[in-house]
Amino acid sequence: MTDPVAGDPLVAVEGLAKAFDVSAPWLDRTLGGEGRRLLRAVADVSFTIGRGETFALVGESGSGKSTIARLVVGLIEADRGTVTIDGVAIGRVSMGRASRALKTLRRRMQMIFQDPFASLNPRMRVDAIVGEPMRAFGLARGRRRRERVAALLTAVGLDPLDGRRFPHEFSGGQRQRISIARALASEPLFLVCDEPTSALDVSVQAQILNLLKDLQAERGLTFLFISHNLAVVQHMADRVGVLYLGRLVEVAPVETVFVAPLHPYTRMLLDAVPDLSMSSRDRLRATGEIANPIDPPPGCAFHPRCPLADTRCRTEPPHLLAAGSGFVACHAVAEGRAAL
Amino acid sequence: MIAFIVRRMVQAVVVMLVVALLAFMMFRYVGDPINQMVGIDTSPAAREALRQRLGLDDPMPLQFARFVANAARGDFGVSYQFKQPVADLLAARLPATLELSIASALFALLVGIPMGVYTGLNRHAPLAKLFLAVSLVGISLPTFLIGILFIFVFAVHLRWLPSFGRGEVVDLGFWTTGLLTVSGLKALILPAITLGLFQMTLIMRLVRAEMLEVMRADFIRFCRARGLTARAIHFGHALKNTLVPVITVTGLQLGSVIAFAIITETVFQWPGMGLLFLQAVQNVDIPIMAAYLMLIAALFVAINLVVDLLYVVVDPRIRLAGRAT
Amino acid sequence: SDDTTFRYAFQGELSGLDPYTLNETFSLGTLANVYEGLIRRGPDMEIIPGLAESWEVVDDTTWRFHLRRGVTFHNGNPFTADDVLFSAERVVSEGSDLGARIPPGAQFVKLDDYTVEVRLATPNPILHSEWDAWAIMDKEWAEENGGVAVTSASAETPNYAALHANGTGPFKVVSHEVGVKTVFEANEDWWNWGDRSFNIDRVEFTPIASDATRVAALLSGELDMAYPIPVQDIPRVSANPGTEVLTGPELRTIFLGFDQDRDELLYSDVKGTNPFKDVRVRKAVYLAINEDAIAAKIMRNLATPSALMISPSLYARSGEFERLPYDPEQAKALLAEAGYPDGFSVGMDCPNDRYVNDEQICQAVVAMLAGIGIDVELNAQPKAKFFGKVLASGGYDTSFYLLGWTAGSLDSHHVIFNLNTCRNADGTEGGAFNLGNYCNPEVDALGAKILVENDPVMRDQMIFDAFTIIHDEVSHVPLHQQGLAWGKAAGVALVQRPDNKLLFDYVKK
Amino acid sequence: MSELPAVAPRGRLADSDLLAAFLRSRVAMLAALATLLIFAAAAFAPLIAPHDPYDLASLSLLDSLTPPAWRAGGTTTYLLGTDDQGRDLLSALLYGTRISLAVGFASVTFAAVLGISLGLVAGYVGGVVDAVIMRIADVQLTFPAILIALLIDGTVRGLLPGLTREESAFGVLVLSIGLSFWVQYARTVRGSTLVEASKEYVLAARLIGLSPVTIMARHILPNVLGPVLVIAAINLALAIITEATLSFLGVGMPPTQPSLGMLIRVGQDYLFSGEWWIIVFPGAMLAILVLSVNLLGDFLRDALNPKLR
Amino acid sequence: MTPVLRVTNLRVSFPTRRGVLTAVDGVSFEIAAGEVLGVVGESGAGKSLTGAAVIGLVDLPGRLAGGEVHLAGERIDILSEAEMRKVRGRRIGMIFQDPLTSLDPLKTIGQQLTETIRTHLPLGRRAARRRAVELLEEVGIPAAAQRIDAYPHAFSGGMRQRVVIALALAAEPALVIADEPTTALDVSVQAQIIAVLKRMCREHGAAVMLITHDMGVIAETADRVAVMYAGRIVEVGPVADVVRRPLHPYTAGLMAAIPSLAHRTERLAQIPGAMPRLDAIPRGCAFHPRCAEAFAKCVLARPEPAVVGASRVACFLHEAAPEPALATT
Ligand SMILES: Nc1ncnc2c1ncn2[C@@H]1O[C@H](COP(=O)(O)OP(=O)(O)OP(=O)(O)O)[C@@H](O)[C@H]1O
Ligand SMILES: Nc1ncnc2c1ncn2[C@@H]1O[C@H](COP(=O)(O)OP(=O)(O)OP(=O)(O)O)[C@@H](O)[C@H]1O
Ligand SMILES: [Mg+2]
Ligand SMILES: [Mg+2]
Repeated sequence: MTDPVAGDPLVAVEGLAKAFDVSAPWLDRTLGGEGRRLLRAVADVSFTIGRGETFALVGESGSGKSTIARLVVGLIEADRGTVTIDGVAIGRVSMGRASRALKTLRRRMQMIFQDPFASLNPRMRVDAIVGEPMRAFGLARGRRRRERVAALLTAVGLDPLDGRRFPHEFSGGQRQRISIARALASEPLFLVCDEPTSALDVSVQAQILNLLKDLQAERGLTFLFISHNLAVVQHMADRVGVLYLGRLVEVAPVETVFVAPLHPYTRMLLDAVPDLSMSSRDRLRATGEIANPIDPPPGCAFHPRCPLADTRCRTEPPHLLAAGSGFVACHAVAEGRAAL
Repeated sequence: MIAFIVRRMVQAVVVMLVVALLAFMMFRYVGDPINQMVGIDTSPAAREALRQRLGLDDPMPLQFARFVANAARGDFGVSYQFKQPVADLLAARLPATLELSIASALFALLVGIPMGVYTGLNRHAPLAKLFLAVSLVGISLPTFLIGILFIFVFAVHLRWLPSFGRGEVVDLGFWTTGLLTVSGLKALILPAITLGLFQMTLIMRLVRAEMLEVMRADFIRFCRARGLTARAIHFGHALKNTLVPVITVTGLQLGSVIAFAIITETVFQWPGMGLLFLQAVQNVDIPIMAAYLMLIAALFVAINLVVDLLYVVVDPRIRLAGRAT
Repeated sequence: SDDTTFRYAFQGELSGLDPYTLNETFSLGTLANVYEGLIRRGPDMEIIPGLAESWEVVDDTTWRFHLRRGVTFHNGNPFTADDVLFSAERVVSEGSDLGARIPPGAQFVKLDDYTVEVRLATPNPILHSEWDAWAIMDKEWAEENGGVAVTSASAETPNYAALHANGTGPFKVVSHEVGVKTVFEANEDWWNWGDRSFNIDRVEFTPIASDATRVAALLSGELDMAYPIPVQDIPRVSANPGTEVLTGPELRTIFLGFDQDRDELLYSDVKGTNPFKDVRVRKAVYLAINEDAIAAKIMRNLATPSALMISPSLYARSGEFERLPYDPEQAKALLAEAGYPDGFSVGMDCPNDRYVNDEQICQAVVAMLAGIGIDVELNAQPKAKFFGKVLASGGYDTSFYLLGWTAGSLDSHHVIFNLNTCRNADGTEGGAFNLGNYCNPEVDALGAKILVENDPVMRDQMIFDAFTIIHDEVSHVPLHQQGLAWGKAAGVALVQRPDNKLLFDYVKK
Repeated sequence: MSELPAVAPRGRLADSDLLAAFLRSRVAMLAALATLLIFAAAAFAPLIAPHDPYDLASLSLLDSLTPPAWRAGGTTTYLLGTDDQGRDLLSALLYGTRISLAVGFASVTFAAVLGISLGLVAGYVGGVVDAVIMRIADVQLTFPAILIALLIDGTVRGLLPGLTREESAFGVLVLSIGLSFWVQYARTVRGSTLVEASKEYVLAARLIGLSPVTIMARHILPNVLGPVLVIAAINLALAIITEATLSFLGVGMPPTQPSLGMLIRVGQDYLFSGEWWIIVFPGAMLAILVLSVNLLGDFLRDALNPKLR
Repeated sequence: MTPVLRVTNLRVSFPTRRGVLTAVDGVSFEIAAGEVLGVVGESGAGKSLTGAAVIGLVDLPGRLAGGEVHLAGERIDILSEAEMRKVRGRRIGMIFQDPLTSLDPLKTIGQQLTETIRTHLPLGRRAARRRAVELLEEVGIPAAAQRIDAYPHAFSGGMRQRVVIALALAAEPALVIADEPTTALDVSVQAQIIAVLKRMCREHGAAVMLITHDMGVIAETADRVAVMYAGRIVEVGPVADVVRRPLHPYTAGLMAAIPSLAHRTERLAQIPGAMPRLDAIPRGCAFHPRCAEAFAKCVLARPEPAVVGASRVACFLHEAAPEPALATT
């Protein structure tokens, strides 16, 4: 079930699933009489992203956000499902050998990572880091490359002379700018941002978020934006998908999600956010913690924490169904039990 | 748990097979055993006959299969030099080597751990620096030289301790021990220290490094923030946490202690397996060499198993998760 | 008991208790305290009666031995002619390493319980000279315990006789842990107990391979005796209060040998010809070696430079031979004359744990030969590997080597035959230890005659002739007889024989 | 969370932290000085040594056992005296150090190259490859250096009987010491590789389609070399000691090309005999060399460990 | 009434090769009984160090370079290590950021709890264990009696942080310093932990110093808030005042930079640049290079805190007000 998209989608994710094998070694398993232990990080996730759109994924730690990001750019291979970008299906990029179409495609999508300290090779100079994608894709060489690196550094708000320095000489915010410059070096259409600001201070976060927005406007970029910070998501996204234990529980335009959330989990999340405006809202108190993904609860995985859960929720997993302006996977919503 | 042990066992068997192959292959090509077995005026024809009787003419795979099958029964053949079953010879020498190795391992642990703890806790104390310096000197001289110097000083000059041998031993039937007599204990001191010195230094430095590391861990900060006494923090929390790597290294080291006993036993004429092995190497006594290698590997595997089990005792996290690498 | 216990150490170990298993000086010497032969040798190597009280040469090929009466083995069994016959058979049986001690075809005949006759195929004037070293075993004991067969070098399981000892000698074996410790105890029932010249009642032997440890143990008073003492440590041991060193000449001669067999040396840059076949080259090597320096510096004077390959004490006319002088200039001239003005290169094999300072000697030789342009590449190895390479079993794989030899029979024939007669390719005929196959039919002929000549003067002359040829042709380069150095506690008295055997029955403490 | 440059990148010498720490530590400077001097002496041995100890023709047995120049009977020709063959001890010492260092460096390099490659591959590729490499490492650990050396020495010379010690010793030593040391590198590098490979800069490199080999060589390798440097320093010391021990056991360098260990082995024979200089000088040289290298390794370890600053 | 904690002019510095770095510089504040003081600021502002200095746990080579710390009127910064040890845990409890690493992995939580309890309270083994179970129940650990013998690794992150709270409060300290107690946790868990912490402190009447960089948490939890920048408190005052009517340009910028759920803006306000490194703190007001309202004086002199309304603020824009006596006795 693909959700309807305004216009022509750039990215289409269909029935994506990924389980990690976290079993004990074979012999232990055999002797201990245990089966395989699979960690279902992502289960049956579908969404599309239109050109120039920002699609955001939110969810608690371990809900599968990063896994989806890596699946989408092909860093890991999906067990099931497809990712199509600009009409071309993605294989695993890491292991070489790809069709020409895929190769161009690969250059058209890039990723910005969470940790500004780990995402830059400490042994390389900044201009080498930023220039590397150009080198790898054979986009520019020599003087041309140096000029383009300088231009990119300027575009992200750094001095071209900074290129001669090493990453450790920069602050976190500046490093994130370098990451962005590197991501832009191959002239991508599609950027996956996995918690690009969660390691940054608020004052710097604002700088980066603004930069991303500016770049999107300038270059018509499409974003898959991942964050656990609802306020940031609200600020950045056009549409939002809410993840719980590897499943999308709600997908809707940003206004709907934050103004009239449907899924009890979305509501709980929103209510748990401490509020700067101190409006002392009426709140749905969060209880419990995210369940163990190796052994998720049957039925709706959220049911142990859900105030609306009934027997059906405990046994039958809900499907993502159209509701309001978006989609929700919740029996209570479908049955109209959820009072808004 | 059982699975864990079985897995170790399977690994052990593989290791042993590889070692067996190595032992067999390598020693198959060292020198000519026939020369060792006979006096120098034995005729070539007699030598050839001997070669045939020993099966040294058979194809390699056959010889290896025979070797493994025999080894599995604990039969390593008869020593070329001593005309006695190698198993008996080794069994007679094993107690000496084990007593020496364990004594030196104990020495290394009992001296190394406290010194490591001390130097780790008092990083800038003069005494700690002295310990470190002295320990460095200890690993900057080859073992054999240290042994010879010990003999020179403590046996020849001061005449405090014997220079060779095991002293009086008591035969318990299955085991001969030097631990029950005064002369046996005295004879143990120099070789055990010589052999243990290197490991002691290693353990001391390891404990120190671990201690420094652990003392910076968050949970130690939290202990201090809870007002626990220094003693409780250092010995109740920090030391215990340093033990996991110490156990690993000690386990590995005990294996090499037994191997390094070759040198110490040579210097002190300690009647253990190492001495037997070195003599065997010089005399190209293949059965002894092969059996010794297999025994070392077996001991090593056994020690590893014990280390793994100790982990489980020390570290509760492993009980559930299986051993993290 | 401590002051009547004699503790000593030797560099090697006693591998088994069967005196027939290994033909090696130390084993034979040690077991000689437990087992006795028909003859014995006295403190000066003189032949004296052993279990045979007397003997006579009946004719060229018949010897008669009169056995000592009233002798018992350690287990109490009486010693009789049956034991001699049994032992003689055992010595030549398969597995024995002493077979050569009894000439082929020799027959032992029991005349009565205390008389044995030996009938030979060919005359042998020195028949009994090696007979101190084949011991008499108790027939009943061996048969009862299953020790009849000799535990051969290759035996899969040692029999009773390899692990237990039952001789007639002055000492009994109390315990034997191979490679660790062997304990002996005085035998009060020894036939010569009344005239014994020892006062110890217990002997403990420990093998200590490391020189430094052995010397240290002696210096620290833990041992009553230790041997060998490395030559450089002799002053130290002598200077140490409470210890001293007994030195003396040993019978063994150290010499260098050349491959004179192959047409092209194995390890050399000379191709197509073998320079060592040219006597001028051999002589040049001889002249280039400063044996006096070796004896003084490496052997610390504990060596007797020798012109012959036999100890002067074993050959009366040794004094008539002289070493070639050290003369590198003449050596160079000879080399040039032989066609090697710039020298040549050759590989040298040398043991490094067999003889006194063997490797150092080789190194010195290498340096000295470098002086005349011969570039020697030294391959010094432990004896096991060395012998494996250079002996018949290794195909005489050597071009130039160092070796030591003791005339086992204490007679020159041993040297002439084993080291200097032509041999066949695999050493089964001729001088098996003539590694380089020096070959001169004249020497061979002389050797054959010497063996059967019963007239001492004639015999000595023939030996003289043979040695003269060997000397002139530089079949080998004799270096020296190495010295013996035994360290002992000052209060201990013992006899040092040139055969390097330690006899407990001369030990006084 | 910190905006500060957290950990200065490890191991860059230009990095002022390392240099400053070094300038502060008198011990480290002294050790470095000693190491440098010894290295230089070894490197320039042919230029500074008064005699050529390999020129056998120049040896005179009659000059052997000459005591050092300042002792009675000594001569200035042989400043530190001569050994049992009349070899100038000072020259032998210089050349011996050269050989010991050569063995040390060669075997450490061999071990490091082998260990680093295997560790990188094991850590980066993972799976069966990793399991196999690490099991081999386990087996390897069963055999300490001296056992391996005895094995290899025996095997090599058993297989190639014509080979003399002169020809084979160096290779055998390097092979056996190297083989017994590689595990440490492999384990360390594998560990760091696992950490580095999961870092996002490696993901970024994979994303632009670089080949695994390029990624390992260009991105991961430089970042895992820090700890390797420390291991290498300490291994160098250990290798020199091991070589000495092997010489003692009779499988070291040949006496005609004596290393420090061989000189000690020879000198050992003169421990009781009064010619103390034959053992004392090589022994002291070895101790100083190994101690200095160890001290430097220690210093590096502490200085490169950000947690101990 | 004497405040539970009064800190005056606290300075913490680190001697380094490049000179002495002052990481906390002239910090003064106080906390009354039952009060929650929030301390906010960007990373590296000196929040944690201030907390560590109060409890006497500044790691070497750092040291207290000046100022005084009074606990319930008693000066504690000059106590010996042995005396200080009795203060820690007993009178001041501390909670660290990461519950995963705060607990000794090799000891059961029961062992860690009873050990702490018995260090400070004269209880027997059994009594201490009973108390430990009670504490665990109090912080909301289900089936506490069974789970007390489990090892830390058997607990989830949120549960662990509850255990850490129980440990910090085991001896009923008068002051609790919580250093980012929820940063490592998810939002849904964070709310629960904050609730537990608040409830526990209220019930035990403890004063709380809540260190965090999350303005939202402060807004919901604290009574008063201190805003730190580059080692100094730039503004301290009642939460409502600071959040709604920030006085200091930095506070104002910070508030505007935080995206809010309540009102969506197209662009966030941003403060240019980043907080200076310790070794490069500008002269004058440390914030002036980033401050839109800076004027000449800001570059030259360092503003002292001045009382404005219920707040105190260190900014020349608010200099006018006369400085009252600091003490409120
Ligand atoms: N390589 C892997 N092997 C095993 N399990 C994995 C692996 N990568 C992720 N997981 C597990 O998959 C689940 C989803 O992980 P993922 O990183 O996608 O979560 P996330 O939503 O990004 O969380 P966070 O907010 O912490 O980054 C988690 O339970 C995680 O432990
Ligand atoms: N041991 C130390 N040596 C040198 N500087 C230190 C040390 N410990 C802390 N600092 C510095 O002191 C300053 C204040 O640190 P502190 O930990 O108090 O910051 P914080 O406000 O708690 O930051 P965060 O939000 O990252 O926890 C920082 O600049 C930090 O780098
Ligand atoms: Mg993630
Ligand atoms: Mg902090």
